[in-house]
Amino acid sequence: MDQKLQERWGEVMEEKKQCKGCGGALPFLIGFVAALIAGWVLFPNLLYSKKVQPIRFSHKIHQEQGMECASCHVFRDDGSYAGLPKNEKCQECHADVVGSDPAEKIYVEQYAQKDKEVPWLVYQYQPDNVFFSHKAHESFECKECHLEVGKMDTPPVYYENRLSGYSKQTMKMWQCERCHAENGVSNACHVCHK
Amino acid sequence: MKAKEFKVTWGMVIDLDKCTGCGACMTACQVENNIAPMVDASNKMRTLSWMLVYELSNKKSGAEAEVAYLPRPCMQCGNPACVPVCPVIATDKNEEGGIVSQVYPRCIGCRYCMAACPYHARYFNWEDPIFPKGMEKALSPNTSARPRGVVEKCNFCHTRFMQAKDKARQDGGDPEALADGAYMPACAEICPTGAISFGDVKNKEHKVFDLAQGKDAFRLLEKLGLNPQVYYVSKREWVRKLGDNYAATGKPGAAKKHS
Amino acid sequence: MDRALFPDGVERCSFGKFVLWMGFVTAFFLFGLYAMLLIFYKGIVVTGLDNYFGFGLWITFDLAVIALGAGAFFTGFLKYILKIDQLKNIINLTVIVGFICYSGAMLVLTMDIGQPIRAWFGYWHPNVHSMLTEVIFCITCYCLVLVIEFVPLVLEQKQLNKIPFLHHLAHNMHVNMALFAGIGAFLSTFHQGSLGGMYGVLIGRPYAFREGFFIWPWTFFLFVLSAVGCGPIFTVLCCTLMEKMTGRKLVDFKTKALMGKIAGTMLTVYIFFKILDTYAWANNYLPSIGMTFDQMFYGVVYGKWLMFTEIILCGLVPAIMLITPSIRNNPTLLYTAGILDCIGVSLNRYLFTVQSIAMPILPFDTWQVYAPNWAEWATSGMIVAYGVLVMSLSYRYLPVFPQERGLNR
Amino acid sequence: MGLDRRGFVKIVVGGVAGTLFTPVIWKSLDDVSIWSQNWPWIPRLNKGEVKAKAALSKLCPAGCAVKVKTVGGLPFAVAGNTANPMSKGGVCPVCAAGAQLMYSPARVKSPLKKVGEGKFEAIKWEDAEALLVEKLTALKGQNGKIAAINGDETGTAGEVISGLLAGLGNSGYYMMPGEKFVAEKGVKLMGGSGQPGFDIAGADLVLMIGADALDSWGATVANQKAFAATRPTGAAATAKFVYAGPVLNHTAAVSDKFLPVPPQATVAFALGLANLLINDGAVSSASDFSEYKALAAKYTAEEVEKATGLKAENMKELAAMIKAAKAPVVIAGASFGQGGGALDFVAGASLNVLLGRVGSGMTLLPSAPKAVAGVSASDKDAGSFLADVATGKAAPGALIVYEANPAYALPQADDMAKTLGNIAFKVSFSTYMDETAALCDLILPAPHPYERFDDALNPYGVAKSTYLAGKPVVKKPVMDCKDPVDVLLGAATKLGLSLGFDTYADVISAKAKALGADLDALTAGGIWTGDAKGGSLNLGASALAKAAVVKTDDKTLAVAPVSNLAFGTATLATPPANLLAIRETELVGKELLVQMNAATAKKAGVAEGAKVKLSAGKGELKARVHLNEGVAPGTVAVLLGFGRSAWDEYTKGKGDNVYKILTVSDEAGTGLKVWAGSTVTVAKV
Repeated sequence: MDQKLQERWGEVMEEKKQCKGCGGALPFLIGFVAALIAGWVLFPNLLYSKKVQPIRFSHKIHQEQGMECASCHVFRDDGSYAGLPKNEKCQECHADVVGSDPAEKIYVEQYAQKDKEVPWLVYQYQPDNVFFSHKAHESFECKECHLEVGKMDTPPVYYENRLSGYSKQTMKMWQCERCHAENGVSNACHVCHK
Repeated sequence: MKAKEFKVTWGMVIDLDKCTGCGACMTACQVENNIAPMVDASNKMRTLSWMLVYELSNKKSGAEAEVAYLPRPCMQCGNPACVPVCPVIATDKNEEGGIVSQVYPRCIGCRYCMAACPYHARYFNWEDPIFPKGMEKALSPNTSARPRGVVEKCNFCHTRFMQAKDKARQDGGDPEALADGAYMPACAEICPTGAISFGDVKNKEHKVFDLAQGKDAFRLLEKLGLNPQVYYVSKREWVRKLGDNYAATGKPGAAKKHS
Repeated sequence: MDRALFPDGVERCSFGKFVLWMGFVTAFFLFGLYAMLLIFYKGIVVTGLDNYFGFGLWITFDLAVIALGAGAFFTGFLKYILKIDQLKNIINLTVIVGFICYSGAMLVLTMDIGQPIRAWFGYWHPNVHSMLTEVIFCITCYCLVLVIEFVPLVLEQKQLNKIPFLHHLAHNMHVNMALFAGIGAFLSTFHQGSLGGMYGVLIGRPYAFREGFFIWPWTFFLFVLSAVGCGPIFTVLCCTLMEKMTGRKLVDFKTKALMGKIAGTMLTVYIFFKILDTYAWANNYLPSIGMTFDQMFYGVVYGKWLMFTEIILCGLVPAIMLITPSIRNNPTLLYTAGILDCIGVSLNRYLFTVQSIAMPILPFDTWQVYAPNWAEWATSGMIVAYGVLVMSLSYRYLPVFPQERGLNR
Repeated sequence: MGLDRRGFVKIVVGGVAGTLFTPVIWKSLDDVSIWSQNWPWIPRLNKGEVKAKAALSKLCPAGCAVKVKTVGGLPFAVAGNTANPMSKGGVCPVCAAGAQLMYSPARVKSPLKKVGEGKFEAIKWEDAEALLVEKLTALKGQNGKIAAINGDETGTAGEVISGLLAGLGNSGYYMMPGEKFVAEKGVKLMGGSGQPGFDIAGADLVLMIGADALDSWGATVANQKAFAATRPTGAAATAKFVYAGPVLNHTAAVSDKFLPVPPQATVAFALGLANLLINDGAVSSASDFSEYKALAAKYTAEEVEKATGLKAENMKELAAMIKAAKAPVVIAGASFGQGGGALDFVAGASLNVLLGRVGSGMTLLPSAPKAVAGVSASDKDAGSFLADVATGKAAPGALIVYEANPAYALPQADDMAKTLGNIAFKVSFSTYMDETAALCDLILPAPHPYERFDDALNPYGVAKSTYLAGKPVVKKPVMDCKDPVDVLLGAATKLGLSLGFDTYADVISAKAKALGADLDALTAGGIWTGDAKGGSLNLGASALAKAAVVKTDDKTLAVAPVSNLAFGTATLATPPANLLAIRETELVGKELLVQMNAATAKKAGVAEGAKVKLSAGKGELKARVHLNEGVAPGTVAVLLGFGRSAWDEYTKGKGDNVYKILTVSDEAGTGLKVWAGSTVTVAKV
């Protein structure tokens, strides 16, 4: 038994010697760095699929017409928030093509006149189990939570999480909770869930 | 765990002498909260019935026979048996108004809360919500649809509470001090005989304030010390007696609180 | 043909016979497996559980096996902490039994919850006020401890042990076993208690609710005591069963009797407090909420006889038998007492689980009867089969019983 | 230097270590858990603005004025219309399920043509209408060849149908037998005319004999509101309610007193009460008072106890209550809203005459102006008609069924269905695939109340002339359906006769104009009310004198069908959202539980849970027994609305249909077909 052990031990020592060549920690580092690159660079690209809005809507142009966020994104009488405007609203101006922008033409011809609502992509999509009151958050600037699209001529790319189906910008629960905590607002479940 | 105190305490006062047992409250509840229709719904051992109307009888016959109907929502106990037992904080009683919450995406479905609740107010989703083709177009926007395997219960139509607060904000009112009637659960709203009154039992402006203290008012299983926020009213003594346990001696036990 | 794998100097049945036996048990295992997959696919709607009985056979089974598996931590505690050296003869077995019971219980729990994918929420979003959280924590941690205690035993398998690294590993683990035994004892005491606490805190269930000390209802302590009061003797019963099946002596009777003495002592303490507790509950608590002792029972299915069987026939009687040397030292009587003991404790778990929720609390409600259906039985059976398989393999290939060579020379 | 095993291991270890410092594992775990919280096969909620639109929900017989809640235009819930003085914000359990009923699996999705036993094929509307016209053209002008059955008592559609028939030279326009029908006959017997009404709101004592006024009789919600107004929570009640009927039903549950009266003993009970009142000094100026007095005198305490099982003191107590009341009113009706004899009505109504409450407590509604020229209300009932068809007295070649379900909701239902099946061409205008539609050769899907114009004039029971009208809530129907009246009007034009309208909407606005009501106000959820004319009535003594004396025998039990509005109506099977309301003491699995009290069960030799077969005439009903002390002696109570053979998975084949065991008899004196209080034999199986 001891004899055998001795021999095995010898072999082990042998291997150690041979291995001097493949430089101690180097391979480890290679693996480590490779993983970091994969994790931080490749993974996000794999995780999200890119989508573009059905129409190149330019907030910039509309703002230049002197419009406020609230001229289209309005509160209803019951205090609920209309969110993205429907055709009804857009057609107040765009019943027919009024400008030269091809995007407008597309809207008018393919949606407004066909009385078809535009399937806008919502950057801050929240699931059914979340109740969010814009009214309660009225005092904040839109851009504190939303992408600052106001000045954009082309709406930003929409990143959809392949696993959860949420938008990349969807606010996570911990973010809501942190802000509530900082502002001394209750974090009870039903404050946000339904 | 010490029971939490609230400035606003949403409570229900149900007049059992007015309830005809028609079932409109159950229907309204099922509609408001997106409970899928159940094929064998008379088997109450597998149904989801956030609001359930019990039939009480005085066990007499002929011209002496009497029955009463008792609608049973969640009692929203002041000292809930279900909240402290939940291992994953899927339910809490933390918000102004004292409504006991239930969060479906958090619940793991261990059913410990069901074992804890003596009112059978908590229900387990035995199956995924299957609506007949097309009926999902008639889903209410007020309650998210639950997958199978989670526990759910009445929450006084909490989304209506949130909506009432938004309305108040819109009209420049105080969302923390809603007027009587500004917030009504579906069952209270639809009841054709107005047997269900709803409001803040701590607010003198609300009619439930007095009703809850009326001489014929009582609560279910008061002696267990769960301190429910749902009150019942009946002029019939046999009905009131059926609201709580009485020792075989007929003498009520000492009103003893455990918390 | 697999002789080379046997522990040194012991005899085992022929490979063919062994395969036959394993096949027989595997059949049960597979049937249970089918039921389990069905449950994961369709949800627990396929079981006999319903709105009244959220807890049923599964929870009862869990609580029972965890109590019976308590032999592991308590014996370990006595062996490594209190240094009762004689227990080394059976300590390995207690570890294996414990491991089987706990891993099995955890498997059942994942089936039992409605959303198995969210099982880990117990750690991610723990509610520190919930006894169940404590149970989830301790059981999983303690199961790991049992794995650690089991590993060296596996490594000591004749062939594996030839590999020096594993040999040394096993050795070193043995050296530090006292530490794990300590941790195990701590964890176990707590979750055994928490399991009791789970029921004790049910303020809405008069049958189970108990006042207590600080945050712990009396049931907390009663469950710990009852567990250690039956765990050791259950191991003895397992051992004896194996001896009967294999026809070989595995542990000397002195050790068994000692285990019996240990269990008996704890059981006596337990039953003393259990009777006190029951008396106080019936005469103090129940009247305080306007209920009577009689209201707690119904017909035959939920009759008083259950409680008397639990406390007197399967509690007091075995306790007396086990602490009386003359009785304890008679094998037949020792085993009889052991069986009664285990039945009693399992019955206790059943009553706390089923009777307390079968009882109508709303005065206008009625008693409900619960019957587990095939899916629950099959899956529970699967756990038992799983245990038998693990035990068979261990017995055949691992040096579980240090005394075996001597006793069968 | 190549990469050997050891180096490889190092790289892997490094890779793993590195991964721990990237979001890969943690982010994936998080997202997977999120996925598990929003499984793709769980339905998503609808988004959009929430509105409440006024609608007339004619799902219940009386019709509820409601607000339909919509999200993004899709109806999802129903709330009461507080502005409407009739429903005052209340909703009945059936109308509460309205939104979901729009998508009921039982809805007829498109016109269907029968192509064999129980087989239908979907056809286009123009083909369907062509077929209808073709069949009618063939039989045009031959009286008796075309018949129509109308199940809608209140809608103006009836006028169009009878107008069409008249135009086609046919007089075969029949109503499904409702209470209104019987009551009007009764009023005639008392020397008056018109539809009777009852002022519950204005009464301080309401005695309901049979009439389940607080759950399924008359304008249920209005009645419930009137009741509620007298019962302020936490304060003293301002009116007394007494229910005398065969079953301790929902109405009895909230009444101050319940008196168990077997269904066949109504007359005895009423006249027994009259006797006590007269002995207490009640007098009436009615011409036939002396005759009435003499008749009532026959109903002594003993007689009443023999017929009803009620003790003398119960009756005395009741008489005293009535005497003490300032404004008592007596409502008589069959406990399930139909089939009652005119005499049952007269007996109850005569008490109002005796108490001098005609014109105040009990009113008579003036006949309303018609929208369609030259039509008269029908006084012929579908039951007698089908009986004639069965015996060959009538031989129609074509039958139009509108909002009616005769194959299910007439006594000896199976026979009725068979008879119906023998008619050469049957067309059903129905929203749902009901038992009758399933028998028809052509099914023309009617819209759901939220998809159509409709109106309701004088729902039975209202104290004043009342008119409601509603317009569609949704832009377009969810199924391929057309308004039946529009279809009939179109057919009329093709048949070369003009009724003066193109659409039902036109008809309704004409009706509103005729009544002097503002249609826009009505469709916005308003109401039009006219006044009630008093009119003098006699006590109907001569008719009552002919009342058959109750025969009691030990072998049979009186059957009391119990109507529970939540479980649906003759024309509507239990809505999916109402299934929860069914108790485990009413239906177990697919087995109906019939209710009787312990004494009756003992007499019939059955016990709790026993499987029984109730049979009468050619019909039989299978069920289990449930003991219920709230059922009158010698009576077996059976819930209505079960035993559906069509409809959907939620209702089909559940329980059994009590209509099958109801037997028709000719009422002594009036010759009216009655089936309230019919008897059955009970056998164990």
